[in-house]
Amino acid sequence: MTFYDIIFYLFAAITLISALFVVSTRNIVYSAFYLLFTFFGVAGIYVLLGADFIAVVQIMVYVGGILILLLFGVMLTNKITNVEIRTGTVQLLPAAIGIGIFMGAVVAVMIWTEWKLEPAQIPLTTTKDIGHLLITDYVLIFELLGILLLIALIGAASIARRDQE
Amino acid sequence: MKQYLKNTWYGIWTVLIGMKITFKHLFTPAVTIQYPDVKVPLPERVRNRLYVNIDDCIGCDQCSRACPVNCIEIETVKSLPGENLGTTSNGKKKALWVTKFNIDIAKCCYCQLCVPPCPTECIYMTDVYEFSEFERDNLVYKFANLTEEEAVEKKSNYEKFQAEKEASRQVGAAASAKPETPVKTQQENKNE
Amino acid sequence: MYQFLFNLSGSEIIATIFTAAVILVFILLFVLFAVWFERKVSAHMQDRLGPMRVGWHGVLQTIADFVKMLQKEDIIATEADRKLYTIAPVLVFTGSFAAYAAIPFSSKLLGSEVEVGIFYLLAVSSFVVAGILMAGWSSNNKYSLLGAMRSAAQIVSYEIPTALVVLSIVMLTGTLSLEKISQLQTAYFWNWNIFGGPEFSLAKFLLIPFMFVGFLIIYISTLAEVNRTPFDIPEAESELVAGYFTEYCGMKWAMFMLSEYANMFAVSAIVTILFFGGYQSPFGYLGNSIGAEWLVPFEQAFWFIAKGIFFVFVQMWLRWTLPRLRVDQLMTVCWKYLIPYAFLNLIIVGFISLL
Amino acid sequence: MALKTETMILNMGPQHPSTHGVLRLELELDGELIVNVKPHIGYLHRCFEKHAEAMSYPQVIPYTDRMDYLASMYNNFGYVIAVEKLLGIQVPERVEYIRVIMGELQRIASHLVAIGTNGLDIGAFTPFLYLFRDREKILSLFEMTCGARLLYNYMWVGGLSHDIHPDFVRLTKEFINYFRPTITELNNLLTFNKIFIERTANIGVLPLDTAINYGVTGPSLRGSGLAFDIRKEDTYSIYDRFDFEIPVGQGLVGTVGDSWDRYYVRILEMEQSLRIIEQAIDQIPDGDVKAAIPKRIKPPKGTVYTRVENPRGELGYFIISDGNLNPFRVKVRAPSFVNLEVFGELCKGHLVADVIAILGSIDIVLGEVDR
Repeated sequence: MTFYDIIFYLFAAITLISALFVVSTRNIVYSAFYLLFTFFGVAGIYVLLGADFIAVVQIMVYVGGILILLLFGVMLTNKITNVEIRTGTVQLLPAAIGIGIFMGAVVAVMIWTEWKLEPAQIPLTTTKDIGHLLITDYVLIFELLGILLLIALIGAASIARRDQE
Repeated sequence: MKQYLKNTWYGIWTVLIGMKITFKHLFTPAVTIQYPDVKVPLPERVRNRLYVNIDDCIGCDQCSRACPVNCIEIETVKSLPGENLGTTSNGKKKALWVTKFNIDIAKCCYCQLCVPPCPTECIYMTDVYEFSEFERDNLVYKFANLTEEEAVEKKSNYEKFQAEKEASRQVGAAASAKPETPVKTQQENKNE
Repeated sequence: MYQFLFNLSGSEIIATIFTAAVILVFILLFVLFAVWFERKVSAHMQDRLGPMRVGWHGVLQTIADFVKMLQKEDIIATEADRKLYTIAPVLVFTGSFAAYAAIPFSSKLLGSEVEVGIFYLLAVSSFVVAGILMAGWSSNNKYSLLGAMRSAAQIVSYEIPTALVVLSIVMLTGTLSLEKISQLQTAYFWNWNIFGGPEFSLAKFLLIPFMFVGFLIIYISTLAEVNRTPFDIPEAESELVAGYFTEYCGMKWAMFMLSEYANMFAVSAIVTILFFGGYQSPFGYLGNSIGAEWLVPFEQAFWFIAKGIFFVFVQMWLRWTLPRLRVDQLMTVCWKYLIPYAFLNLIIVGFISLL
Repeated sequence: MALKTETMILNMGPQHPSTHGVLRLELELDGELIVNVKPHIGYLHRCFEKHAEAMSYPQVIPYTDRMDYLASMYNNFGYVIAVEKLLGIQVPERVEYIRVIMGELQRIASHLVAIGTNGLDIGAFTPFLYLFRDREKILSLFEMTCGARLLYNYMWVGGLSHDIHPDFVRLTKEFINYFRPTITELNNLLTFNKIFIERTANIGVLPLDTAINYGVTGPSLRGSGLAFDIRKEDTYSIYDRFDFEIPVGQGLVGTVGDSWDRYYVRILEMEQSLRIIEQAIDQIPDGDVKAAIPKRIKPPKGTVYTRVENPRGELGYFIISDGNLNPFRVKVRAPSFVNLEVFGELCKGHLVADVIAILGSIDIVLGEVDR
């Protein structure tokens, strides 16, 4: 077991445990904060896989953007003084069945897939390749996504705008 | 658009002007001082702790009456006819034993209203301003120079004298009752 | 440095821990210095003397304050959320500490050579935001919550102009690595990016004004990211008392201060690396000219820290000069002024660098 | 799209750093927008008016000091004028001149605090300390004259407690020469700073009719554009002998009557005060400052109302005398109290951060509001 293995298991543990808490904690604000650690753990695993760019993007977008937004929403709707929004458990049976099927599928895929085992070769840098691919092979999708995001932005702004009196 | 550029420019420019001023001040000597080590010279008229030169006090109670916060407490006993209390520095003859002259400096508002009425200029404000105490009682300054026993003695002397006079008056049964005396005792009672 | 320690000790774990420890010690020493420096700068700008008692001109004042802080009772308000309240200062400090991992203090003294360095720096600052939100919410205080909300909104928005300016530098240098960006601006000060970079051509001279604009934009927006005046709205003491750390005291409060000052240096370091040659000396190296090669990294570290402290000084200077903006004006400055200018700047720099 | 929202009540003060003392504001917020403001006062109530009934006339003067503790001289001024009117005595020329000089110096000192704290509320710490440095110089002049730096008890009924110090005239002239450039520096550092203008221009606009309806006086009223100054309108003492102007708000950078105008009127007033002092300082006649002080102040039965232009507005004293040593009733029209009434009106629709900018520009002193 090398140093990297230890770190890998550490990150994996952080991810799994905090993910578990995200769903099991009843306080929504706590869930949101556990999500932070989940994202962090995932980012750590990306780094270990040599995908440093993706790792940083993970932190920047998910932690810096989406999670903050989530927290904003949760905190502002939650009254500050003592009234806490809690999540409850509803529809236990259907949920259990659904999750059972899903888990089964995932495990089946894990077992029956023929995983290619290659000596790990961590690429030195990924940024340049990602950049090239984005503006050569995937340029159309990239642009479309950009436009989509722009539309979403404008839509959000127009909804959030104060009514003119 | 023009307004937009003007705003930008104005924003940067005024910030730079402000920075120039503060930078200039970085090298001007400080105006503050290291207080307990260095002290500001106080002007001569400064109004701080009250002081009473009790040797000059004639116990006239004027300062106490002028005080808006009643921080001066004076008690006097009339002297007996034979006693010589001495004179004040400006030549007034003393007629009262000052048995109690307390100033509660914690109450004092430093308005200096007590100073001008004093006929002998024996109460005045000094330039002492560091007189904090741990006990509030220590802020009550006792200026009377008679010891407690002496004060009690003077009081009993006077009462004895008064009683004797009363007795002699009753014995004599003369009509020469002085109306002044009861008034005085009344005032003394009030002061207590 | 990691490599050096690794060779020395032969153990990855020891090398890692030592590298981290050196950075931590640097942060602590810097904060001790910066707090004192801030107090002195503010005092002299206001015609005062500042701390004078502990040590020569009060140099040990911060240590005295630190000792005092250690002795303070650790008060947690009853209505506060204990868990988050305790984690928040740690998280905030983690965010600012993590940033130091990628900052190259000299060609040898750097925590980790992250290929996406500058990008990484921008990303870890979001931990600070999460920590601030945590602190604000868990304090269960309306002022703290308002402060935390403002702070989060502010940091998230000001990341955009920062990123745009960073992008223009990335376009110029073709790399995201802080180490490489520093390396490129070698030798003398006219090779710095603020003077158009090392390549001597027409583009270099065309770039100078735009680089200067870029520098202004990134300096202003990093100022906002570390909550300094005129952008200290989240902790504005005259309106929100102290914002998200109103309820904190003792060492937990000290953690916030530690993180604030550490952040100040971190953003100054970013500006230095991007525009002012990073660790490069402006006048060549003494070590090279006298033939003592080992001296060069130390010289570089000296220059880097000196430049960093200079920009920290400018931050303080601004703080003691300017009033603070209102929260909506803060957003106006960001969205209506900095972002358009940064965008325009980005496009122009892009075209010029294609020349 | 209408979302169901609730307003939030935020309690600001009485221990808030920028409510200028112990004012408590109850803010009703919609997000950060202010729906309603309720000022709660009375945390510093010391029963001045009732207390005055138990005091002899000269003993009230130290209590007037403590109302508007930033402009004690002017409080004395108003009170002694009222009592003198009641007594029907004429004070010597020299006293009048010294009173005017002291009053105007006090106006500068008070405006320095007002301007400084207004800047401080907005976050400018350095100008505040510069202004305090200059205020200390004025206080030193006062200290040299009467021995106190804050609560002077300097003006007495019929005269003054002390004559001016022999060095006073010279030092005052020196101060005037020193102070003029400082105003310019202040203007560069704070008044015309873009951020400061952004924070105060068009904020808390007080229309003239509202101001008049609420009875606002002083720089706050003049900021709204009306040149109403009791020194000119209802001259007292010897103000009619001096040549000075009444600055009014012109809306240089925003709307007439905004916070910036109220702030700027104060700066211009300081310059006018300097002009008055310059004119008066050379004309001080010789004489005795204690000549007219009566031994026992026992005014005849009657009532009197006098008003003076305090740095904060119209300071009025209404005194009823029943012929005794103590006044029967002393009623004070405190400008800060009246000006504070309009505060709620000004804040509506602004942000939380504006509340303190507006409060700073109205410049209240809680000692006077609560009395």
